[in-house]
Amino acid sequence: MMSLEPFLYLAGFMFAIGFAVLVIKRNAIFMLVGLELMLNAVNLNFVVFSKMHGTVEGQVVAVFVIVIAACEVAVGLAIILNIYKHFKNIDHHSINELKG
Amino acid sequence: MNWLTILIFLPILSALVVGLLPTGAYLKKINIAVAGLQLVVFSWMAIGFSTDVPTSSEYSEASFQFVERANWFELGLGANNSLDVDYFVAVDGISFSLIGLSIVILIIAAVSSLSIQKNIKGYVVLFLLLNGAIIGCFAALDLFLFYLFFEFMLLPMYFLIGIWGGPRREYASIKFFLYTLLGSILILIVLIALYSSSYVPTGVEGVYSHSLNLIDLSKAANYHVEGLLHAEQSGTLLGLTWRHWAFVLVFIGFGIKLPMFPFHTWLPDAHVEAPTPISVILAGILLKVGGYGLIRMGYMLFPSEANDLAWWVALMGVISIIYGGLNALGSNDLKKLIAYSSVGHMGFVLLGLASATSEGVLGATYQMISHGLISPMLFLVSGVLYDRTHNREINNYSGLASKMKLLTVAAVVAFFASLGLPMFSGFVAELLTLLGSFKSGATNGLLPHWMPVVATFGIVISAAYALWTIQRMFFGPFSVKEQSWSDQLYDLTSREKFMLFSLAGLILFLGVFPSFLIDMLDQSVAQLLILMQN
Amino acid sequence: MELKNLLENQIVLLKDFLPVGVMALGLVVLLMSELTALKTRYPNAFAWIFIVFFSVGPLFVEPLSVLEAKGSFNILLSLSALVFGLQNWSLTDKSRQNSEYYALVGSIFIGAYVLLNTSHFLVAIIGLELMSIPAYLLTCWNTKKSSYEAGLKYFIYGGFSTAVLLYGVSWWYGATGFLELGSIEVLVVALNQSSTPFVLMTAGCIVIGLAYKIAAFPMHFWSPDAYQEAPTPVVGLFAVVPKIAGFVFLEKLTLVLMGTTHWQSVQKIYLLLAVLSLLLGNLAALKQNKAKRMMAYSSIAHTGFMLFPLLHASESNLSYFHFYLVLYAFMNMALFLFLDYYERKFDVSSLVDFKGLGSKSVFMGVLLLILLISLTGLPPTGGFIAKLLIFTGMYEGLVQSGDLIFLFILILAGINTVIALFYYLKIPYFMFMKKEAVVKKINPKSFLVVNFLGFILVFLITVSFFMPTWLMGIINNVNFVQ
Amino acid sequence: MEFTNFISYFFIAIVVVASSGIFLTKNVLYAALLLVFSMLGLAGIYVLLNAEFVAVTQIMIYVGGVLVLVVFAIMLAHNYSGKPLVVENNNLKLGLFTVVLFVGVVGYSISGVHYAVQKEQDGANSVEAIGVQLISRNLLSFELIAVFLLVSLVGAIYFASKIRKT
Repeated sequence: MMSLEPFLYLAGFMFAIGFAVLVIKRNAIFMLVGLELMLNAVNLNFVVFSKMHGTVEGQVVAVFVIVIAACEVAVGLAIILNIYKHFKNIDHHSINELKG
Repeated sequence: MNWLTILIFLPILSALVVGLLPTGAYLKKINIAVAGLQLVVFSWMAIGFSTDVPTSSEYSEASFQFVERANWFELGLGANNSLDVDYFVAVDGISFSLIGLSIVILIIAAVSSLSIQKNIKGYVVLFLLLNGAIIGCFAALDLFLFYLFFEFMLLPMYFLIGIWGGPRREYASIKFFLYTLLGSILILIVLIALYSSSYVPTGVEGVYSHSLNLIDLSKAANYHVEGLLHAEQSGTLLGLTWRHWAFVLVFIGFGIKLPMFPFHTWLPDAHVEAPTPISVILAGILLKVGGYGLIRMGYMLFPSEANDLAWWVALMGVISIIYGGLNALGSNDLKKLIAYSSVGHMGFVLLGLASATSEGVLGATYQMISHGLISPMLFLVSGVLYDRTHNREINNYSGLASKMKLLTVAAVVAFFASLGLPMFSGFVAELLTLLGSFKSGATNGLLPHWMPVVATFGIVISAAYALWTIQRMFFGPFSVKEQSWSDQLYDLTSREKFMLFSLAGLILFLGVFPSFLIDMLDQSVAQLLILMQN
Repeated sequence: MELKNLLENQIVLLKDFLPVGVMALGLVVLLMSELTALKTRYPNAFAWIFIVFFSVGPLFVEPLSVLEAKGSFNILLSLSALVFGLQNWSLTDKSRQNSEYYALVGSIFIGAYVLLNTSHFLVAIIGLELMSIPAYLLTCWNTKKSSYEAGLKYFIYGGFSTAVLLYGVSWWYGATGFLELGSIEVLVVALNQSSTPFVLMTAGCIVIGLAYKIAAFPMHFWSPDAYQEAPTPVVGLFAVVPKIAGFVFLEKLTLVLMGTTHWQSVQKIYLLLAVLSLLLGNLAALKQNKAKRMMAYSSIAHTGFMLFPLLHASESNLSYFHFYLVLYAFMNMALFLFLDYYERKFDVSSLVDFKGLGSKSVFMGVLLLILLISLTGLPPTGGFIAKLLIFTGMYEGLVQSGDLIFLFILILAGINTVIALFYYLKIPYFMFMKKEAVVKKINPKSFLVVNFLGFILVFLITVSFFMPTWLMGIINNVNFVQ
Repeated sequence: MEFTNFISYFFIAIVVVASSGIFLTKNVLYAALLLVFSMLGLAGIYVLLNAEFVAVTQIMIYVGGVLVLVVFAIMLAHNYSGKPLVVENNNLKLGLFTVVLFVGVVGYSISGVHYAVQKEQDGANSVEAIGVQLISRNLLSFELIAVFLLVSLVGAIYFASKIRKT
């Protein structure tokens, strides 16, 4: 079995990509995709550490995180679709009625 | 129940009662009645007040009279310490005479308030709350209690200026509030340092409390060795020990209230915009709270640090004297002129305190009382004119003496008192202060000789603006800017006569018989000096 | 593995689930009763159900062995639920007579309860999510264009911070092998073996993730929008419930981190968060013209203030921190109660709308004034004692550690009090000093319940100035953290 | 190189390529499809790490549920706006900088880590272990996540019904 380090770097990379997508893409669905990437990076970390410590606790957390991510997507999409209805647009920069 | 407690809570309880009563002009009479009742109580106390309390090497409860002390709360801090706060009120000569001054001024202001027409109930409630806070502030010997009353004065004052004031009242009231709050935050920081450093035995073996009791705090033995404010604490910041810093913060904090250059800028605004009765209170009492606080928290708790920094204190005083005088000379608004003259006169308080001689400190306290009577009188004079014409520009008036004889008499008395002519109380105060500061150069060497010399120039400047103003406004041929004013300019009403001439009487009385007040102050000043000269 | 034995053990432990169970049952009852005719017959039925389940639920303060911690901020949760329920009970607004509304709010309470009482990261994360998801949706509740915008922003920031928090927790798990904050000694040993940059990253991620719930500096952006757009009673909850829960969890985390050798560096994160929250909150509040938005920034500033004791988390400092937290909760509950009152009665939304309202309802005006004085931290209100204690804590930090950073904080906090006064004064300024000829009066019925509640809360705040000992006594006698 | 190692690097490559694709593409639909690939790649990695249960959950919930939802949303959104769902990658450089910086920070932080416990798992039957965990130590979390699901669904449905009403 290979060392676990590359997986940790992969997780870091995914997290960074997710963060970058969140920052630069001006579309709410894109942002959601970025969030998913970040959460998956977290999961990968948990699974790797679960392997490393020889406990299943990390895997349990990973399962819970998947459920949380699914709920977030469901709720997020409900909001995003309402935004679409009102703004005809989900470009995050054109949604700027609130200021200050 | 102690008489002092009655003095403090009578107005506060009346404020609650007035809050429940229906509004109406009669409330203003209740206001006067409350202050009158306080005067009666005060007179009763004055009869029992002993003028020769023996001095000792340290402050103790015996240095004070009318002591009332009750446990308020003990807030547990840390393992076996607690913050011990008492309801502790008592007076010595200095605070007793200031309470007397306050009550007199409050009566005058309450009478002057009869002309208030807008939202009478709110006005009277706030006035009464202010009244209670002022007396409480002078009577409190526990710093927590003192700070409570000190802060509590702000809010009624803010609304009194902000609702019943002149055209720029909102700006003035917020400026007043922010400046004073800034000062009180500095004081709060020192307060925290004081109680955290203090380590007072509670009587139970091994249990100590953090105290805010002024008497405890004035004793070096009551500080914890590791506390920053312990006398032998070696730590320094920018070359000054922590105790020095504490004095600096207290000095600036109360200096804002005093007001001292360069923190005086709130004063002209607040004075100009406040309604006349509030200007009277502001000039007559609130500025003295600054001086009183400096004596109590600065000189009583940090006497040797105060002496180390005496040169700076006196310098600020001298600058205030000259700066205030010059600004007054340049003002065209009568109220602004009086406000700046207050800056100048309060500078003498700093000079006198810094000298650390019995004459100087006595002069400083005498100056507080004397100025507390003179500047309200000046404000009343300007208030009379403002009532008639709604204008305070000095240049708009000339030769008022021909139309308003009694007002002219009052104004001349007030301005002469202000410039420190013999026979008036200001003379005694400023003479004592200058004597003290000259003597200081010769004896303890705290102040260089040029300081009293420069301060004397301040008196010359105040003579200049006072005489010039009288000459411009009251003498010469009669003329006013608007023709319609000349009909409105009637002479003093009986109410105004009462206010102005009772003040004039008091000023003359204190000028002619200074020993009356000096007897009252003497022992307390001596007690303070014992600390300062150690 | 004997599954049967395991299950039998669990049945013994099930009594610990009682509070959560009661509240979850409340959720179900709320949702089920939507299907019955209850709503048409008794318009306020949902509020009653809510009060019964959610203000009673958290009071089962049996030590929870599974949660491995006991706390008594639960009483605050219960009080907050009571205030919320009564506040909504007194309304006849159609959009509030809705079981989903109460169910979502109920979920916030369950989440807060769990977060407050746990020291297990997984439970804490689920608790956080139980609070966050309903919060996003409640922000959109008014179904206006702008409220959806606020909801979306809240959602994006929330999702981001959840991910960051989880990332931090995953590293924590990696380094220590534990997901509990239970045994400090073991964790400290494990963390001491790691390098400082690693601990900094881990702690930084977790703290920033929590900062979102307590609305501290880098994660505060959502709060002004959400406060402005969410229904006001709900804003009252946002300001109180998640903040208490988040702060208590942060405190548990701090107690572990404090023991490590990396604390000097980790402390800087706290310092940065605290100072920037304080400054940014106060300075941004200065230029606001909407009441709720201003209060959002003010609550960010309060967060900064409350982070200071955690910089030097000695025993006495923590009790000052609890004192401030309790008073903060009282003050904000009352504050949004009042804002709701003014909003409904006089249609107030921006500060200018307060013009002349002081003379329209003197009683409420004076109460609000006292409240604002307390928020500024001036005597004679409890806010002063709270602020005094925080200042004292900073002073103790200065004396005990000799670190001049505490002096800097002390001065900064002092200056900020003055700045805060400036904007808090705006409301009484408009209320009492400005005159408005016509006041729009949309709801002539005055809520006696709200008035009474407001009075009680302000009374408590004032009493805690004159008798701080009772509150401090309660706080010191109850073991908040483990 | 061992076979499992090869497989590992293969999956890692899939995930890296797919997620870089998400970063680079301008089309939302492509992004969603690329997300499927990276999820599948991750599932493969989970299997290699003896986390079969997580892998199955990953495929069932993410690929089977979440992504269907996302694709539906994309289509609905397209329906509302009438514009193709393409965004400008106006700040690609900033994004790249962020990625490099972040990976650098993470790499720097984890380079000197000493883990407290390090022992090899026997690898057998993690599904059963997870099951036992879920009804013993993590029972509370398990119950809570049920409440959480209930609340999210109620909320999502409530707001979804608001969309339909116009």
